[in-house]
Amino acid sequence: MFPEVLPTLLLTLPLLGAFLALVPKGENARVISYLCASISAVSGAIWSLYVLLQGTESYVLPLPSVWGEYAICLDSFGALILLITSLIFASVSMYSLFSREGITARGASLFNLFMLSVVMAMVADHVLLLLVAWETMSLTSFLGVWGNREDKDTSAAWKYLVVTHFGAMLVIASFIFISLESGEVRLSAISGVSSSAGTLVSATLIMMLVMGFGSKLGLLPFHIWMPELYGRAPSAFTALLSSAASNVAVLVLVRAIFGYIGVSDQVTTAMIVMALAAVTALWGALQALVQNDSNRVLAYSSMENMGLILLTLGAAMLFQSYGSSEAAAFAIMAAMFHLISHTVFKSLLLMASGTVRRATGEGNIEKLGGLARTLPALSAVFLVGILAVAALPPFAGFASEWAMFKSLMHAEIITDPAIQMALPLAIATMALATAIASVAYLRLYGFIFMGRPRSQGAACPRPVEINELFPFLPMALLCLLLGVMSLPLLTQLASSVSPLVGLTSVDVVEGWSINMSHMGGLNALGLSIVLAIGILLTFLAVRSLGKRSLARGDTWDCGTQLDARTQYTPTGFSQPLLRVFNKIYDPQTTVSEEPRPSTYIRSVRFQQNLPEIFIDNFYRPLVSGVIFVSTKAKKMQNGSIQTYLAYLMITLIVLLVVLR
Amino acid sequence: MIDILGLDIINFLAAAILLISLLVMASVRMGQLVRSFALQSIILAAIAVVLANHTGSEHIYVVAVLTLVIKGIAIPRFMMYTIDRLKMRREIEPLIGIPASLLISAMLIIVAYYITEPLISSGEAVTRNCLAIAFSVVFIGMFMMISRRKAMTQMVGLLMMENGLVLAIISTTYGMPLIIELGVFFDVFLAVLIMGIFIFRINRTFETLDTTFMTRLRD
Amino acid sequence: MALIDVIITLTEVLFLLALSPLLSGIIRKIKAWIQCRKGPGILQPYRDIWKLLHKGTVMSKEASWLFLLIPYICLGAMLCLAVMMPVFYTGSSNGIGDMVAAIYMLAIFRFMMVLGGLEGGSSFGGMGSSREMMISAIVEPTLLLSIFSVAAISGTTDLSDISRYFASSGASVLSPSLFLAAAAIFISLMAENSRVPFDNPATHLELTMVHEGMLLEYSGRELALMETASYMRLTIFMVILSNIFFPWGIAMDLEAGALVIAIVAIVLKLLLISVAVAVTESLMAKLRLFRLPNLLTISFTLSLLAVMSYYIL
Amino acid sequence: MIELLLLVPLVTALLCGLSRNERHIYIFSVAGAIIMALVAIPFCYEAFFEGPIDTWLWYMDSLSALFVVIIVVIVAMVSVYSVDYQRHERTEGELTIKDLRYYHSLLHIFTLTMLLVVIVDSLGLMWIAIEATTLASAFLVGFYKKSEAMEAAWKYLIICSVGITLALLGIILIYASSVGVLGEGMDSLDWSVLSSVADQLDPALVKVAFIFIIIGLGTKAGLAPMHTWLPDAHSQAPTPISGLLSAVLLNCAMYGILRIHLLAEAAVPGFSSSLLVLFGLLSLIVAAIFILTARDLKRMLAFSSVEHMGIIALGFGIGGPLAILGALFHILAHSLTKTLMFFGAGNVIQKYGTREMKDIKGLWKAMPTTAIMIVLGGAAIAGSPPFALFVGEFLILSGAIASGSYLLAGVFIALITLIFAGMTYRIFSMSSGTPQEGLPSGEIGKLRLVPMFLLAAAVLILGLFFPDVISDALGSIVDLFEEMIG
Repeated sequence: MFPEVLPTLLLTLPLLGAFLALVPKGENARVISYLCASISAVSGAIWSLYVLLQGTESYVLPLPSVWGEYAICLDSFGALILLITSLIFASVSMYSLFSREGITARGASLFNLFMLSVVMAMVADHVLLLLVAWETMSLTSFLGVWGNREDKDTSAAWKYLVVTHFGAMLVIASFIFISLESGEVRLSAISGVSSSAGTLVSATLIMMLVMGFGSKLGLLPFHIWMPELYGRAPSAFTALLSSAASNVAVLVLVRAIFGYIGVSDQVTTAMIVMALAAVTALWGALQALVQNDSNRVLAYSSMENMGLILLTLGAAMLFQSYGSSEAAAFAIMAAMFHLISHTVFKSLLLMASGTVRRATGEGNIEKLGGLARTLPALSAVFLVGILAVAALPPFAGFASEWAMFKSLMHAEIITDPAIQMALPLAIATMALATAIASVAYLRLYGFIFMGRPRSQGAACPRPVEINELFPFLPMALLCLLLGVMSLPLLTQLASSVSPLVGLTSVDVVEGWSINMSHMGGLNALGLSIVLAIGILLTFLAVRSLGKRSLARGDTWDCGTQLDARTQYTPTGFSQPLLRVFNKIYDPQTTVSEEPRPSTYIRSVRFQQNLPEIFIDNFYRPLVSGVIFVSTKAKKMQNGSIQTYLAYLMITLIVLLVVLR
Repeated sequence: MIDILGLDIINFLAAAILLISLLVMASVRMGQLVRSFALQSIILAAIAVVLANHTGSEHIYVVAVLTLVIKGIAIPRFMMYTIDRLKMRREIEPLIGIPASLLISAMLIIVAYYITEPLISSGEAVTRNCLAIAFSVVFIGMFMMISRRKAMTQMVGLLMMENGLVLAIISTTYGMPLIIELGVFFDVFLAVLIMGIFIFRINRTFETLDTTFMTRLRD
Repeated sequence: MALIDVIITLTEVLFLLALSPLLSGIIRKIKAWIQCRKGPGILQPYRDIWKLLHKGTVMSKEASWLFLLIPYICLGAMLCLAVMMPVFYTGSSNGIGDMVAAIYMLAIFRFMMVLGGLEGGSSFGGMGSSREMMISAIVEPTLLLSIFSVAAISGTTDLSDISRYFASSGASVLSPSLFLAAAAIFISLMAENSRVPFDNPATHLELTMVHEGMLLEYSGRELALMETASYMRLTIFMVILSNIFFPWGIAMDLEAGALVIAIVAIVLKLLLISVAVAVTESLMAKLRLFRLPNLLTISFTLSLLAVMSYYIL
Repeated sequence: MIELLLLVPLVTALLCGLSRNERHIYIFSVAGAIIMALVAIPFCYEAFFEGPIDTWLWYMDSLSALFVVIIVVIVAMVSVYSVDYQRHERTEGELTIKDLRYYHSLLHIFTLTMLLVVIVDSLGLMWIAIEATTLASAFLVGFYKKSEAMEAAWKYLIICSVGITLALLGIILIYASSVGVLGEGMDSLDWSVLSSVADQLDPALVKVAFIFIIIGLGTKAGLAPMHTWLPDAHSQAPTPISGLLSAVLLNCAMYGILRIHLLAEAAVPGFSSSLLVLFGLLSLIVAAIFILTARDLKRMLAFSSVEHMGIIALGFGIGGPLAILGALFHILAHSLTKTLMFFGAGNVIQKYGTREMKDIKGLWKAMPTTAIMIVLGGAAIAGSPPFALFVGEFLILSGAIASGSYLLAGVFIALITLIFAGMTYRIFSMSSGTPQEGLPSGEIGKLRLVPMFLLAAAVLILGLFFPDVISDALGSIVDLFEEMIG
C-alpha cells in the first residue's frame, strides 16, 4: 500500500479545510471544510491501523526549523491513541455538521486547525514541533471555545489560555532541558535522560512535566478554568477539549516520564503525584455532585477521570522505582485503557448534553426533566454514556476501571511498610471518588430525563431529527465494544506499553481473560454474555406466564395534585451527601422568611451557595496582591521630568560606585 | 611632554571651571546663570589653547575657537534673546534649595574623584585631575537639570554637561579626530536650536516654562 | 468449560434462586418470634411473589421506556452474580469475573433500582433514591477495601481461588484483618439490603423507607422481579460472607460425598447468618438518617484498618 | 557604493518637502521607500554572504545588514500605512497640506539618520547619527499641536539628549582606552580597527565606558530605569510614527550597545553580559508592572516594547550561540509584530476615537478583519507559539538553560507568563462584548490592510518555519559574535 499518502492526507487536509472555511463565503464551503476534516480523520485512523500492523513509521518533513528539520513518527503506542482520537474527530465533525452549531466560518476553520495541531502534537518527533503544536492546540481551542464572545465568555476562556500557557512554559523548559541533556533533537532518539541527569534533577523534571500537562488535564491547582469554560463553550469544542486534548497530554506525559526521562528511584515524586491525583479525583467527584449545569458536571467528571489516570500513572512510577516493571507496565496499560474509554464516553456525553441544551434551550438541570418521554432516542444514547462513565459492567468504563483497581492491588512489591500504605489509601480514594462520581452521573441522567419537566423548554423541546443522532450511534457502539471486546485492545496496549518500561513483552492477557499473572482476571466478553443470558432468561420466564395486562395510572400522590414542583430537585438529591461531606463543602446557607399577610402561611426562601475554595483562598488573593503591588509601583511613572532624570542619574552613580 | 608651567595653568583653569559650575548651581537669577555658563565656556577654550600650543596638534586650536565662538558667545546671546523675548520671570525657582544642591554637588565631586582614581595610571596626574573634574561637571550639569524648574535651566544644564565632555576629550586624548569634533559641535548647536524652538512652543501652549506643570502624561 | 462445571453452576444458581425467598421468610419469622408475635409463615415470600407474578401492572403516565426494562436488568445482574459465586464447589465460578467485577454487578442493581425510583417523578421515589445513594456512596468503597484485604491475604481476587485458599489453609489464616474485613462486610450487608439500623424493610412509613421508596411505583410482575432480585442480593451477600471468609466445608473436588457436605455446610452457614441478621435487627432501633454516616464511616474505617493491619502486622 | 542607499531617502525627503498637492506627496513617499528597499537588497546580500563592505567612511557587516533590512522593510510598511492613515485624518480636517509635507519629509530624514547609524564605521560618527535620529524624531513626536504632544516631545528630547551625552562620554573613554594601544591615528575610533585590537584595551576604562554606554544608549533603547520617556512619546506620536519608533529606533540604539558590547566583552569577559542581563530583567519587571495595570492601548504597546527590548538584552547577556541566535531572531520578529500591533491600534483608535481600553468594546462586531489581526497579533506579541516571537523566547530560554543559569530561566518564565496574562486579558476583553451603539461597522480604509496582512503572514511563517536564507544570515552574525567573544 502507499503509506506516504495517508500521513500527507492527514496533515494537509485540515489546512485545506481551514482555508475553505475562511475564504469563500456561503455555507456549502463550510460543509466541505467539515468534510475535509472528517476525511483527514478517517485517513488518520487508517494510517494508525496500518502502523499497528506494519510497525513504526517516521518521516522527515521538508520544512526547516530553528533546530533542524521537522520530523514526524508514529509508533504503535501513539497509533492506538491516534486511532481513537481520529474516530472522535470524525464523529464530532459529523456532529457539528448536522447540529448546525459549528457552521460559522470561525467554528469550521478553528475545528480544522485544532485537529491539525492535535494530530501534529501526537505524531511529532521533533522537540520544537511538539511544543509549537502543543501550544497552538491551546490557542486554537481558546479561540474555538470563546463562545459568542460575551464578557463572561472572555474571562472564562482567558483563564483557560493563561493557565495552559503557564503549564506549557513548564513543559517547554523541561523539554529544552531534556533535549539539551541528551543532545538529541529527534524525540525518538532520546531515552533515559535520568541516568545522566541524576535523580534530583529528573525528579524536578518529572514534577514540572506533571504540573505542565496537569494544567490541561485539570490537575488540582490548575483546574479553575474547567467548569466555567465547559459551561460557556460550544459543545463540539468542549467534547474535543476533554477528549482529544487530554489524549495528547497523557500520551506525551507517559512517553516523557517513562521514555525520555526514565524512572529509576523516584519514590517521593511518585508519592507526590499520587497524592495530588488522588485529591484531584476526590475534589472532582465531590464538586460534580453539586453542580447544576450539565456541562459543569461533565467538566468535574473529566477532572475526576484524569485524576484517576494520573493516580494509576503515579502508581506505575512507584512500581518502576521498586524495580517491578511488569506491574508498572500493567498500571500504564490500565491508565491508557481508561484514557481511551474516557475519550469515547466523555465526548458522547458532552455532545449529547449539547443537543439537550439546544433542544430545550436550558443548560441548568434544575429546569429540565421528563425528556425521556419526549426525546427517547437521545435519552437512550445518554443512558449508554452514563452507564459507561459510571463504570457499569457491559460498558467501556467498567473494564478500564477494573483494570485500574487491579493494577493498584500490588502492594507486596513495595518493601518498606511506610510507603506500602500508599496503595491501600490510593484504592480507598479511588473507590470513594468513583462511588461519589457515579452518584453525580445518576443525578445528571435522572434529573434531565426522568420525572416531570420543570420548565417550558423541557416540557416541549425542539424535536431532534434523525441525522442529529447519527454521530452518536458509532460512539455508543464503541462504548459497548470497548467494554465487551476489550481483549484485542488490551493485547495491543500491553505490547506497545512494555518497551516504555524496558520490557520486551508483558503477558497480561491469558486465554480469554485479562489476567495479571496470579491476581485473578476478568473475562469481559464472558461476563457480558452471561449478563445478557440472565436478562433474556428472566424475560422469557416471565413472558411464559401468559399475556401481561398493563394499565397507565397516576404516580402515587397521597391525594395531593402533583405538578412540576412537587418532585425531587437535583439540589435536594445531593443534600444528604452534601451533609455527610459538610466540612469539605462548607456551604453558606441562608434561610429568609418574607412576612405574609396571614399568620398561617409563611413563604421561606432557602438559598445555598458553595464557595470555590481554590479560587477564594489561592487565586483571588494572588491576583489582587499582584494588582496591588503594580498599582503601588505605578507611582514611579509620575510624569515629572525631574524624577525621570533622577532615575537616570541614580542608576548611573550607583553602577559607577558599585562596579568600580 | 608638557612642561611644568603648562600643567599648572591647565590645573588652575580646570579648578576654575569646577568653581564656576558650583557658582552656576548657586545662581538665583537667569542672567547670572547664562553669564557664568559663558564664562565657563571661555575658560574651557583657554585650556584648549594652552594644551594646543603645548602638544602642537593644530586641530585643538579649531576646537578652542569653536568653543569660544559657539558656546562662549553665540549660545549665551541666543539664550538672552529668548529670555527677553519670552519675558520670562527672571528668578530661578529651585526644586531643591540652594544649600542642599550645593552639598549634593560637593558629594558628586567626591564621587567623580572616587571613580576616576583607578582609571588613569598615576603617571599623568594632570589628566586624572582633569578627567575627574570633567566627570564632576557632567554630574553637576545633570543634577542641575533635576533640581531646577524652568525649561531654560534644563537647556543650560545640558550645555554644561557638553562642556564637561569637551574637557574630558581634551584632557584624556588630546582631541578626537577633527571630523568627529566638528560633528559633535554641529549636533550641540542643532540641539540648542531645536530646544529653543520647543521652548517657544511650550511657552505658547503652557504660558509658562515651569516644567513641573507638565505632568499630565502619567499612568 | 467442562460440561460438569456448567451443570454445577446452573444447580448453584437455581439453588440460590430457590433459597433466597426462604431466607427472608426465616429472618421475618425469627424477628416476629423475638418480638413475641406469631408473624407470617416462612414460605410467605414465595406466596407473595407467585401472587404478584399473576397480577396486572399499573405504570405511571410519567414513567419512561426504561421503567419496564429495569426489573429484568436487575434480576439478570443478580443471576449473573450468582453464576460467579462459588456455592458448593470452588471450581464452579469458571473465571468470568473476580470479586471487583462482583461488586460492580451489585452496582448495576443499585444503579438501576435508583433510576427506577426516580422514574415516576414522585417525591417518595426521589427521597428513597437520594438516601440510597448516600448510603451506597460509602458502602461501595468499604466493599472494595475489604476485598483488597482478602485479596492481599490470599494473593488473588478470583472468587474460587480465595475460597479454595481459605478452605485449604484451615485455622492458620484467621488473622485479625480477616475478622475486621468480615465485620465491615456484615455492616455493608445490613446497609445494602436495607436492614433495620439503616432502613426498616417492613414499613411503608414514607419518611423512613429507603428500599421500599424506590419500589413504590412498581406493581405486578415487575414488583415480583424486583423483590426476588432483592432477596437474591441478600442471599449473595450472605454467600460472600460464608464462602469467601469462612469457606469451611466447601467442596474442593467433584465427588459426591464432598458435594453433599458442601450443600449441608452452605445451608447451615446461611441459616446461621440469617439468625445473626434477625437478632441484630431486633436488638437495634432504626437510626435517624443523619446518624447513618457515622455507622457507615465506622465500617469504612474497619475495612481500612483491615488492610492496614495486614501490612503492619 | 553605499552612498546611493543614503541618497534615496534624502531625495524622497526633499521631493516630499517641495511638492504641493497631496497625491504627489503620497506617491513620492511610498515610491521612495520601495526604491530604498530595492537598492538595499544587493548591499545586504553582499554584507550577509560575501563579507563586510569596508569603504573609507562606511562599514557594513552582517550585523548592520540585519538592521538595514529591518529599517527598510518597516519604513516601507509605515509609509504605505501612513498614506491611508492620513487620508482619513485629512477627511476629518485635522491635517493641513503643510503638516503632511512636514510629516513625510521628516519621516524620510529620520530613516536616513537611522540608516547612517547602522552603516557608519567610526563610533563617533555613529554617535552623531544617533543624536540626529533624536532630533529628527523629536519633531515627529511633537507633530500634533496638543499640549500633551508638546510635553511628550520635550521629555523625549531632554531625556534622550542627556542619555546620548552620557553615551558620548562612554565613547570618549573607549577612545581613551584605545589610545594606549593604537596611538592617536585618525582611525582609532573605527569599529573595524577597534574590533581587531579589542582584547588589548585597558580593562578599567572599558568597564566605566560600558557603564556610560549602557546607561546612555539604554535610555534610547528603552531599557528599564531609563525607559520613562517611551510610553509618553509613543502614546502622543501619530500611530505610524510610534510603530516606527518602537520597531526601528529602539533597535538602532540596541545596535550601538551591541557594537560596544562586542568590544567590552572581548576586553573584560563577563562584565558587559551581566550588565545586559541586569537591565534585561529590570525591563521585564517594569514592563510586567505597567502592562498588568495598563489603561491606554498605545502605552501598553509601548511597555510591551520595553519588555521585548529587555528580552533582547537578556538574550545577548546570556550569550552562547543559542541565546544570541534567539536574540537576533527576536529583534526581527519584534519589529514585525510590534508594527502590526501599532497598525491595528491605529485602526481601532481612529474608529473609536479613544485610546482608553475600557471604552473599546466589541471589536469582532465593529471591524472584523482588524479584530482578527489584533487578536492574532496580541497572541503573537504575548509570545504564544505559532508566531515568531515565541521562537525567539524559546531560543533564549534554551540558551539560558544550556548555560546552566536555571534561576534566571525560572524568573524569565514567570515574568513572561505574567505579561502574557496581562496582555491577552486586555486585548481579548477589547474584542469581546458589543460595541457602543451608533458606531458604524466596517473597516476605515482598504489600503491599510495590505501591510497588515503582509506583516501577519510574515510573523506566522517565521513562527512555524525558519527559511534557509534567514538561518544563514543570522548564522553569519552568530559566527561574528562567537569569533569576537567565544
